Amino acid sequence: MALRAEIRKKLNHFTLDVSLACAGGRILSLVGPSGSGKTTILRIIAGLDAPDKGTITCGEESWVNTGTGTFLPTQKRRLAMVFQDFALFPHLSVFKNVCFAARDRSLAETLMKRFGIWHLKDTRPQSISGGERQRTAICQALAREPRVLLMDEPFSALDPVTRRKLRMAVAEMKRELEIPIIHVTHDIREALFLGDEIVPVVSGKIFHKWLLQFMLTTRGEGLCPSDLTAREDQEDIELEIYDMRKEYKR
Amino acid sequence: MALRAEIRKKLNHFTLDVSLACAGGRILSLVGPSGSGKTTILRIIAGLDAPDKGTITCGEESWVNTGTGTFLPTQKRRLAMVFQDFALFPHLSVFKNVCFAARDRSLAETLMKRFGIWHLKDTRPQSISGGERQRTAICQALAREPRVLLMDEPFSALDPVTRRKLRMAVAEMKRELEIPIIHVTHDIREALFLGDEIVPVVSGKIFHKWLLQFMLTTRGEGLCPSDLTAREDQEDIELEIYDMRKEYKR
Amino acid sequence: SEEKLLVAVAANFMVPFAEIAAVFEKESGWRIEPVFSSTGKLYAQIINNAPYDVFLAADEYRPGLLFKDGLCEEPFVYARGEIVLFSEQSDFCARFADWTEAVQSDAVKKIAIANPETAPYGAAAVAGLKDAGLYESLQGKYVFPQDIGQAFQYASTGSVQAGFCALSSAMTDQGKKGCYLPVKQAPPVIQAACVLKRTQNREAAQGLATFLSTQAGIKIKEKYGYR
Amino acid sequence: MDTGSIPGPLWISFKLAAATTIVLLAAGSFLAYLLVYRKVPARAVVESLISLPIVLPPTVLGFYLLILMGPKGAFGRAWEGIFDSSLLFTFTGIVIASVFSSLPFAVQPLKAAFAKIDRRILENAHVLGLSSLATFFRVVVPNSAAGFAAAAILVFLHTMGEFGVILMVGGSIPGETKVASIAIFEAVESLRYRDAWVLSLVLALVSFSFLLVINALNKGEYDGIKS
Amino acid sequence: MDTGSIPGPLWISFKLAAATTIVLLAAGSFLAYLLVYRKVPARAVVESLISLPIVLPPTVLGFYLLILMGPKGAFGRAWEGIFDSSLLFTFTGIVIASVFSSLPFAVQPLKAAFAKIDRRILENAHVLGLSSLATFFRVVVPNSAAGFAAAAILVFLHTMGEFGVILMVGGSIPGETKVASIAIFEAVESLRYRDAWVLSLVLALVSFSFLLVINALNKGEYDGIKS
Ligand SMILES: Nc1ncnc2c1ncn2[C@@H]1O[C@H](COP(=O)(O)OP(=O)(O)OP(=O)(O)O)[C@@H](O)[C@H]1O
Ligand SMILES: Nc1ncnc2c1ncn2[C@@H]1O[C@H](COP(=O)(O)OP(=O)(O)OP(=O)(O)O)[C@@H](O)[C@H]1O
Ligand SMILES: [Mg+2]
Ligand SMILES: [Mg+2]
Repeated sequence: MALRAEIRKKLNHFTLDVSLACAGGRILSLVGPSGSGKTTILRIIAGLDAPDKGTITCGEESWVNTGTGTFLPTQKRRLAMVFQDFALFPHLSVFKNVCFAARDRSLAETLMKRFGIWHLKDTRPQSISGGERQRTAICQALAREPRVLLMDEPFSALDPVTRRKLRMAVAEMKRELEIPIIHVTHDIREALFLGDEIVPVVSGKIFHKWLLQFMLTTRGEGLCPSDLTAREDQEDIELEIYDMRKEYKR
Repeated sequence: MALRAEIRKKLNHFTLDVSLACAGGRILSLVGPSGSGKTTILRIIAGLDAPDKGTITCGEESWVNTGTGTFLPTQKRRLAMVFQDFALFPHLSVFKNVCFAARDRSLAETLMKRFGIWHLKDTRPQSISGGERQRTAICQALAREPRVLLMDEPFSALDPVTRRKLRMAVAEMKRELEIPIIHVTHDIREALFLGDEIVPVVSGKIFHKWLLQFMLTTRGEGLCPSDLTAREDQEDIELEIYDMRKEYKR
Repeated sequence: SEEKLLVAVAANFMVPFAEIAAVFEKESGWRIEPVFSSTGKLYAQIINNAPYDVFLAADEYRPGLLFKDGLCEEPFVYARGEIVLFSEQSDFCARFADWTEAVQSDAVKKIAIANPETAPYGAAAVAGLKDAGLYESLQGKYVFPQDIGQAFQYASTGSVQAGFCALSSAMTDQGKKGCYLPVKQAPPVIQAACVLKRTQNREAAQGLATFLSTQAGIKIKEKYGYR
Repeated sequence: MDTGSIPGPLWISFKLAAATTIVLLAAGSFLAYLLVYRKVPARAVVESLISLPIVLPPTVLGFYLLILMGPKGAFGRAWEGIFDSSLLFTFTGIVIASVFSSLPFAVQPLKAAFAKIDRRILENAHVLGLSSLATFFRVVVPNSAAGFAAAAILVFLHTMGEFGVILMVGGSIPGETKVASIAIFEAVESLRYRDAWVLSLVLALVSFSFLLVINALNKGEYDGIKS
Repeated sequence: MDTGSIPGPLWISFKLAAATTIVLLAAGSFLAYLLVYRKVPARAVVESLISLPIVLPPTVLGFYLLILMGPKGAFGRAWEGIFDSSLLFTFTGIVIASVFSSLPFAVQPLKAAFAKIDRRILENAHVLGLSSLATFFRVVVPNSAAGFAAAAILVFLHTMGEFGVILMVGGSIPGETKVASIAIFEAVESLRYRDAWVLSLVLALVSFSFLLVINALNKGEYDGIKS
């Protein structure tokens, strides 16, 4: 069951215009500079925003088609989303937050234990730390057993050790779940490790060169496996990325 | 003018017990696992939480002294804080948010241009991206011209390129401002680059070994300049960190 | 149905009616449930099928209207009220020869008159003032409480120096703390009552109507300043 | 006759206020929901209609309700057609009148509360598959505790104190529609000031205990700020 | 006396409602601020005192205010001592009475609004050096627009419709304290039902325009949810 999206929408300072596809059991990682439209893409797929023009399909099901006027409401898309500024329910304990849309409470418990927040189960989200809140949001989304999973910088508030653990957990789940996962990140290593495909978005367009520029700027930080300076054609860059991924995945 | 804090406070699952000092013109970087008490330390220094026991002084001025019952209200500490979940004023435009506590509007403008959010000046914070919001929060704090600057994961929502730019900007400002800066981060490279001192906090205590463990776990990601496996004594680790810093600072 | 009569009573007749009802209950064995309100409101309720048996109004006009519409039996007069000028200062009355001198005095800054639009007692007071040729010249002194009960509240709390009140109010314990001057120029307020056609206890209702003019009834009414 | 006795009227007042509060928290939150979250055609007109009851003097509103709910009014005729009984001068009648006259006291605070709920948690609820109805009950309501408390306090206390509308539509029938506020009114009218004081005190105490209950329920609210 | 003419009473009603609304938005937000953000000793008692005005029937509250503001009342005496003029039967007097009787309609919605403001933006304001007062004006007030709108609507409209208290304290003096609601009441009482309709319609129109103004002001609110 694959998710396909072709979207065009006018934003404040540019027009978003992308075309994505992500098959079941695969992870698509969106990367790109701040304000380039990554969150907006997820929101449109989730049905929280409407595109000006475009189609979104999930398997056989049409979610959005501006041509025919189709717009499946968010509630019926059976997806889950980890918001960038995680929106937990302030009136519920952490455990009740995770169970909020879960069919299976034992799954909620398993997830919370795996993500190291089980000891907080009776606490309200206002009195836990930023990273704990983020893990709660991830558990909440996974506990829902969605058909499509969207994650907007899901590990940004976590220390590298915890992040690493969670990254592993998600990679494992990917295989079990067999659903399309779209994931936004600023951590290129995370994209390399998790993403089956990496899509750089710049000013609303898919722009493969950005990754190259990025590699160049951050070379000093031990990220670049080889010198990418001279080459600029897209295929080469993608090859390079492929190599990098192999290396980082160990 | 140095900031000194000795703090003890019972939290949900452990007791926070740390002693910190940061001189003017220097940056102290707090690192550590999620939920270890980093944010709480900043909140106590800011006067948003009260310690059970402890003293905080800024230069000659006593901010908190549980012995004598001194507690200088937040408003009078003339500090600025970048919150982890940045709390911008929803009723004001981005520019007005930055000017909120600025004596000098031209400083606000300069900062916004430097941080690449000037084009958003008339937008409300609800309709900008996560990273744009984070930059607004940093500008807001800097525009205040504080005597002490606290930053809680200030670059977490930014892409690596922007993050790098901002990191440079803060490093420059450090020299101009000559104020103590305390900074929480999960990005060890950021701590190495910005921090004059790196303080790892684990379960509420300062715990230098954590950095070592961290190095070990993330070795595969190109972070470790040399093998730290065998050594466990603190001095060695600090030496090692010193070396690392030299290397990463170029 | 139950052995009780629902009686709609104009609020100014509240105190004497309580006593009349008590005596009548003992004599007849019927229970009396009074509903006190303004005549206008009670009238509006009655034309909307209020389950009252007897209507004791504060004027002749409203029972007359009901009779014309065939909603009640022939109205009869059950009480005549009298207007007096009341003040809570007990030495007030001794200072003036009569009420006309009192109302013109500078010591009287405000005078309460029940709203002549809605209260028959107010209309009577205005008629008295006009008769004495004083109505226009005193314009600046008037305040208009909604009904005769509130006129007395104004006067008895000293909010106004004098008020045109019902004699019945002046004769209460509260009233006896002050004093009053009679207002001969004001016509008596004729209060009419009628038995409503929809009553299912016609005999008892008629009994109450009759009782109002018996010796016992008159004695109670006189005690409270009605004739 | 028992004009003086409290328990009866007080009990009816309490029942009336409780019934009105329950009905209005339900109906009010429904209306507030529509006004805040849905596109309502001619919103300003709808809002005005909802607010109308408080802009009319109580006795006048009572008068219009009397006509509307009476045997000649559309609503009264419909009711009689369905239930074969009159609505006026019954407890059910004053509950309905009371619901009308307190409507804005429920709708306005609830509207304000609903409008302030963080948009993001509503979006999260939708993403997690909740229908609008489920979102309302599982997210909006529990996050509007302060608004519900304000609405409950205003409606309950206003109903306890109201009497213009109730007197008109209910007719002050003892044991059925005679509420405590009418008893206080009668005590003041018939100069029993002491009784009025005592009754007022009792009403104040009821309001006090009601506030205690509401505050205790509302204390659970997570985001009350202590500074 | 010109009971029939509208413009005068309507203008007074409008002035009264506007004055009351302005005073109460200020005083109400101050009280609400204390109740939400400060430790108030005996909070429940203070809350009950604030809510008392609506639990008392208007005429009874009016009666107590009459005593309090009259020449023998503590407040009335103090006022006369300072300003050398009486408070009763003046426009200032009815504004004060009106402020008392509508107090809870301002305090409750504002309390609810204040309690819902995101704690984090208040903390940020403090960190940025704002005093509590500055935080209140620069952060709390602009983020409570819906609460202020609800308070303004309830207070303004309730004052337009109120007349029990105003009548008692103001004495219905034409051109000074005779408000529109008294004119409507008179029309109903004296069976001029047509006039009453017309007047009610005018009040409805005033309420309509007021709502339009408030909604226009409130539209600027950033966090209204459209779904
Ligand atoms: N609600 C909104 N209405 C209009 N424009 C918006 C809204 N939210 C964001 N934008 C604008 O759209 C652009 C893309 O925003 P988006 O949030 O999708 O960026 P992003 O790629 O997620 O950035 P970041 O990495 O900083 O989170 C930005 O220029 C932003 O200012
Ligand atoms: N308001 C609060 N009241 C009580 N306990 C709290 C509160 N906020 C956080 N805690 C607890 O205190 C501990 C430290 O929290 P803190 O927010 O300081 O962690 P942190 O180091 O900033 O973590 P992170 O990196 O995830 O942001 C955690 O166990 C958390 O559950
Ligand atoms: Mg984003
Ligand atoms: Mg933190």
